[in-house]
Amino acid sequence: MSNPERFRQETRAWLDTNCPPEMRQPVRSKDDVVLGGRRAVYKDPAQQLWLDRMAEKGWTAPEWPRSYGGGGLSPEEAKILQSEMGRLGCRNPLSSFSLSTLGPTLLKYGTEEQKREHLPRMARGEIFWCQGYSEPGAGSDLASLATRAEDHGDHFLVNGQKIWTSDADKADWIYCLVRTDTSNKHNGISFLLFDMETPGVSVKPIRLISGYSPFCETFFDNVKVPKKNLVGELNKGWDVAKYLLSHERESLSDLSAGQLSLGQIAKRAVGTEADGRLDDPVLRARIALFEVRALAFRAMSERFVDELKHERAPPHQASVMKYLGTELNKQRHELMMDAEGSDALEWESDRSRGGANARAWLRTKANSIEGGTSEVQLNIIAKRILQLPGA
Amino acid sequence: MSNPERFRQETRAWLDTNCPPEMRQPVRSKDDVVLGGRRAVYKDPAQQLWLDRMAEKGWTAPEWPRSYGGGGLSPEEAKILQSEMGRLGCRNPLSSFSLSTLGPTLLKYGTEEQKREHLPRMARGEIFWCQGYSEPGAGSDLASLATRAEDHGDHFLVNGQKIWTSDADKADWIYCLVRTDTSNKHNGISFLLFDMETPGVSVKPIRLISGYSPFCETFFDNVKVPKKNLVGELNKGWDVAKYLLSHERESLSDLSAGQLSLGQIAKRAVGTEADGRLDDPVLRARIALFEVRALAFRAMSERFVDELKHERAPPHQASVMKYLGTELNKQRHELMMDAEGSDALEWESDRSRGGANARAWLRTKANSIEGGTSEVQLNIIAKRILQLPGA
Amino acid sequence: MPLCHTEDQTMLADTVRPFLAEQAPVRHMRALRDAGDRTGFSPDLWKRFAELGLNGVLMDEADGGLGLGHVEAGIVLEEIGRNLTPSPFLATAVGAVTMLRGGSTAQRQAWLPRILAGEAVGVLAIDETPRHRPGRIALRAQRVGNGFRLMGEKRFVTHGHVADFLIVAARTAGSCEDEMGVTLFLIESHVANLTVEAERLTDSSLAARLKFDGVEVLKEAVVGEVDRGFDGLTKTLSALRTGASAEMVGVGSGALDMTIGYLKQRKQFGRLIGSFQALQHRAAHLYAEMEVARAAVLKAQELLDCGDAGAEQSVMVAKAMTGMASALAVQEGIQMHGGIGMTDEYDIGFYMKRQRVLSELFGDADYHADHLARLAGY
Amino acid sequence: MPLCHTEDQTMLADTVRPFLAEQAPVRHMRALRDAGDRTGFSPDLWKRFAELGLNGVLMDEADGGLGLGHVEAGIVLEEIGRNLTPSPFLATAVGAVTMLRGGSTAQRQAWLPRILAGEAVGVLAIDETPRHRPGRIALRAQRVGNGFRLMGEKRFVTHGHVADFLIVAARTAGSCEDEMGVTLFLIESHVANLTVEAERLTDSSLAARLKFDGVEVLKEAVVGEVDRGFDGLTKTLSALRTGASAEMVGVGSGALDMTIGYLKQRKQFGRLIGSFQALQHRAAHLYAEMEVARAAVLKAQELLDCGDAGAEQSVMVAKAMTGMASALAVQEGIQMHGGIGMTDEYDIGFYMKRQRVLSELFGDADYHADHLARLAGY
Repeated sequence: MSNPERFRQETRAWLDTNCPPEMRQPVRSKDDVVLGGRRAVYKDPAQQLWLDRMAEKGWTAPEWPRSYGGGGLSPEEAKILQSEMGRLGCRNPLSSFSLSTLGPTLLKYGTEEQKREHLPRMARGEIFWCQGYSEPGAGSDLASLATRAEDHGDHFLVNGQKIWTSDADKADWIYCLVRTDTSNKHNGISFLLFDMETPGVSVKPIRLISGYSPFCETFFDNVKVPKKNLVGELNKGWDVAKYLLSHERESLSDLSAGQLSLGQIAKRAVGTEADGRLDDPVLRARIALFEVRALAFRAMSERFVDELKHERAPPHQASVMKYLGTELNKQRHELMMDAEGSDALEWESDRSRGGANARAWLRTKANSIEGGTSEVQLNIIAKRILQLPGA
Repeated sequence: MSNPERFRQETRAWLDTNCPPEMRQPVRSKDDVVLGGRRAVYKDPAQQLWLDRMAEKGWTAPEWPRSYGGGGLSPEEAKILQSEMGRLGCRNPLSSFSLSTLGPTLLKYGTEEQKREHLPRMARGEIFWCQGYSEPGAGSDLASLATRAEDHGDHFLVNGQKIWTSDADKADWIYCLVRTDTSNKHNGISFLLFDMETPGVSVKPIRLISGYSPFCETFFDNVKVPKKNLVGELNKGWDVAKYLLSHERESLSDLSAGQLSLGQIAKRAVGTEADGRLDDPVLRARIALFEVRALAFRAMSERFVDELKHERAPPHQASVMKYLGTELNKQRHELMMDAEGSDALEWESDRSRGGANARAWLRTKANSIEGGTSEVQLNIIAKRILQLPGA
Repeated sequence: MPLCHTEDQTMLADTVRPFLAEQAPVRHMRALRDAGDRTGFSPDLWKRFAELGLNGVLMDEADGGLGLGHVEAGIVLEEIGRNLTPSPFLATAVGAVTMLRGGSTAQRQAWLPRILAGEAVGVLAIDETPRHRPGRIALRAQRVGNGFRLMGEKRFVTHGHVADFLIVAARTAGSCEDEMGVTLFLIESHVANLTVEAERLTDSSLAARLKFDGVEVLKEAVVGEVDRGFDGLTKTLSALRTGASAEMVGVGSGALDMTIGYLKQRKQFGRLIGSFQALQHRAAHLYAEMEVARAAVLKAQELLDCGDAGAEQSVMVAKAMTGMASALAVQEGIQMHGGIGMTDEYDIGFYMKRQRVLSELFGDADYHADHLARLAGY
Repeated sequence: MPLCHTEDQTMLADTVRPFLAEQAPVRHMRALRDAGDRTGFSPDLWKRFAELGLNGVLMDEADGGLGLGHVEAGIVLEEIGRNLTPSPFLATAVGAVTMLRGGSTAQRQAWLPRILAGEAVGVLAIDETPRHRPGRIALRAQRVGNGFRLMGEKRFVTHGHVADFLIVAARTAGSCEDEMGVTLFLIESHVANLTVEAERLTDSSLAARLKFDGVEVLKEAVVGEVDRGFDGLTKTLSALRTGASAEMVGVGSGALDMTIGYLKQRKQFGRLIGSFQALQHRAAHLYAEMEVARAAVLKAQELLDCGDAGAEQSVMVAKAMTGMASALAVQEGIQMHGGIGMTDEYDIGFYMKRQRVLSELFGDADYHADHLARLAGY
């Protein structure tokens, strides 16, 4: 980095000039978040303008090389960019999960051709990706994966079924684990990319207890996937998948950070005692003890980011973060429901924004299941970090 | 039962005439409790008088047959006796663990000779018994028991070592598990009784973290035990031991019942807020939530007694009681220590009665270990009650 | 009275259990929901309850009821809970019937036979804020001529939108936190100036928000005495809390049973997941918690039934304990089911939703724990 | 400042860790206890701390110190905690040294060199009741002639019976709960009318009860300004709480490590108990909790070191979180050790005893959680 102060000033000036005023408002509802993709719908033209401008600078993926659509920034510069965006209140131009999961994975395992094909489009928000890992009856147990990809010379022929494919009904491409060798549990799995419009792909949304359908069942019926779409080595897809999962854990662990004080939210809902304190002493105490944990976890998240940056994160620490972050987020929403009382039980009323609180609460129950259950994380901590013996 | 009302009146009259006034005072310190045994020391002659009178009526073991030194009462009469003793504030004349554990076991498994030899002496408090189950390295795992008893014609020759023998240094007799067949894990264990004064028995107290030494290591070096002291069948001692353990669990589960409100204790220690409430809102809330559990558990203890009385207790329910009762008692003492603050940390001062609170707190940590650990109880619940599959 | 079911009670359970399992299992609730039902229960089923005499479980025999107690009502409610059966049983056969014990002969004659026949639904309207605070009644009833005029709001009135009559706690004197000055009114639902808004709740049940914009009633509408309704309110709340606790025991047990069943059938990493010791211990702990809750409820029922002075305390213990234990049951239920438990297709999520509504109803664990602490003087 | 140790800090840890593990492992503490020691620490060891320069870790280089911060002091304290080393380091090198930052030149010149040399022990006397309530100072200091006369009591003053000087929070104006009116006095221990009673605590450390029965001091004894001592008290408490938290991280980690070691070595039912999944998950959860606590402490140390306005809040989070996490560590430690953990012969019990004393010292988790709630306005 040549001169951080100069970079900061230039960045600030550029942001101030280029970030539309609408994009400096806090995010208020779901459609304020830009997810990108072929079928992207923009609530406000300023969203598209802001995304285009940022993508042009490569700042939707600040640390990627410029040749792949990134900004080519150093970690320090990226941090400055982030803090300046925070200072000006700029919205995130593109909230794409694949930017922080598939992106780094392709940078590490992808061929040059794959990087040039996929990364720039990802950075511009042109392609919305979904993940095809889980299968019915397999859950967290990827070793019993059954979706087959047969070698047909220049292409694989994929047959099988995935479940819990996030937003598969909105996605343009999928990255997908398939079995290419049935004689070997872990080593027979490969990592493929393909277009969801390929003939033979069909999708059925799964309705969740929250009433939403963020996940789908996805079916593959003789889907032809060109061989060039294999990421990493044949039969070594498990390594690629693990690398991607560790990035996913990092993103999921941060669910509870940066939110309003639960105590303040509760006070607004419950009211106050004569001395001005939250008028439900037992709930108040439970919130106070929760907040200790939440604030301590926030410190741990900061530490984790710094450790990653300095390459000093202990191995498997992402499992610790994922476990704690998701369990805390579940508790947080339990407490929130407790605080809001019968108001939060309404499911359809406008007053409750269509049951937003209750639906969000139910949604959190998946946190400790998706991306590796809490039980899987505890197994990893026990076996890999604490080195406890196998059964 | 001929006439409960008449029995009640007679009992009341008898107690009123025979219970010395000193024995109607609440128990204040350890030496107010009569444990019995050859070397019994009575703080007050009234203790001995009261014990003798009650033993003569058979009322130290009200439901045992009169021929074995019991009172021959029906369960209903025994309940009336108990309630009348409670009404008059009569102390328990004899607090002997063996009355409620070894006693019922001998009634079920003992020979006529064994019953006539041991039960009346037990009921009169003449013999203080200890239990020789655990061994070093075996813990809750009785199957790996190593103390050997070899068949020498008219007697067994016992060699080995026991640990966690409660009060072995004060005990007169021991009931003891020994291995009589090394080829078989569970079926090679037998249940023996012998006098602790038999040559070859030696005892070493174990100092605990509480500073007390309620347990000992006990060594057997060529101890001769007459064959007539075998309880139950040879090699079937495991059944006898399990029967006794289930009675032990019942007694241990009741640790937290019938005590003062923790909130009141805490309020005395911490002081009050302006509105008269315990001046530590978070502790207060934790106590309130604990008290909900403690009061609910008290209801469960009552129910368990009633179920036993009507022979409707589900199998293995004693494990549920033991698990919950001991965990609650540990929590109770943690909260008590929290409430008493630095006062409760003093270890020797008169003011702290020699660190009574802290020592009691540390003592509770053994509750969930002795008599089968909490983990063992959870295994039993999972496997036997819930019928979950083995590994 | 021993703390275990008598033979008669066991027989009642043996009748009610198959009745509800057959007539109104979870798919009955699901079908109502999927059909967009706006009644909140099946009137047919309510009739069948009546035919079995269940609606009169708490009514005196002189009134045509079974003359039984809260233990028996709880047996019905546990099965309602286990099957997530939508029913006005708690609100009407427990709540309204208990309240009508203090009602006038006219009130009793008007409503008890209709409840008994499964032809009427009556509900209590208590809550005015999102949290249950029955110690603060602000809805005003002003004396006007020969009666009263009611102004104010009530909410979280389950089945309130289809009720034939409402019993409303209102303030006739004193200020918001006073016990004295609370009066209970029995009001037919179709009076003028009353707006009833039905809200769908998370568990797909319906609860009403009521707006009293000058509702006029005669003095004959008063249940018990003017200004002295707090006691009757408290007694009825005890009955309702005990009933809700019994229903939560059913919800928790249902979730537990379903989860244990799943652990015995689902394989992962080549093993039945129920053979994993970590899950076994959690399941065992949960079982123990549910047993404590069940015992606490039985204790409360028996103390209520024999009119014991300690009943109110026991009821609060029961409501708080079942709230905590059944919350654990549904949370562990979802987690142990993994992804499938998150789908609407699978029933375990319904248990979580119902649990939360029941836990909030008539005060949650925090409310009751704090109240118990106050009663115990700390 | 990144939230991870710098190279210098890692080097310091690499020095301190073997030093304490060799010079003062748990058996050092056990030996002092078994010998009935009444000093509360080894003066020899205190000298060796001085030789390594550790006593000056928080002193400015101008005063002969190392000019380092709370991160570095915490590195020392974590090892003290891990080895259960009896030491006046926290009270003196953290507490008294922080307090003396606001002291007069004379006070600093009198005491800093002696602390640096390992020749003096200085401690704060704050608590007056069994629970930590620094917001309520009642011990009175009345103006008398050219000085003050102190009347009242202090307790839970660790090392107070062997301290060369005491810093006492006293009330010179206002009433018990006022911040204004608190004055700090530096008092040599051998003054007239001061009674010092040493009490053995559960962890075998010694703490003093002090009785001020008309102790007379000159106005030069005041640290900082009269009536305005509350700020200095709060700052020093923040330093002490952070230090106690770091020590608790050491205690909890020590217990965790010992327990993990035991799980890997002890067999039951023919298997290493560490292979039982239920214990594995509990150990993993405990590890995660200790990691959160460790991060919270590091955050508090760094904010203190850079004088951040959010430091006080972070310190409370650290003290509360380490209190909860290390309590879990020692409780799980004892339970997983089974019977052997209950014996005095085995070290794990010492961890439980020390944890409780540290957890209570300068306010427990309940105190800090409530205080944080007040700060956050709820």
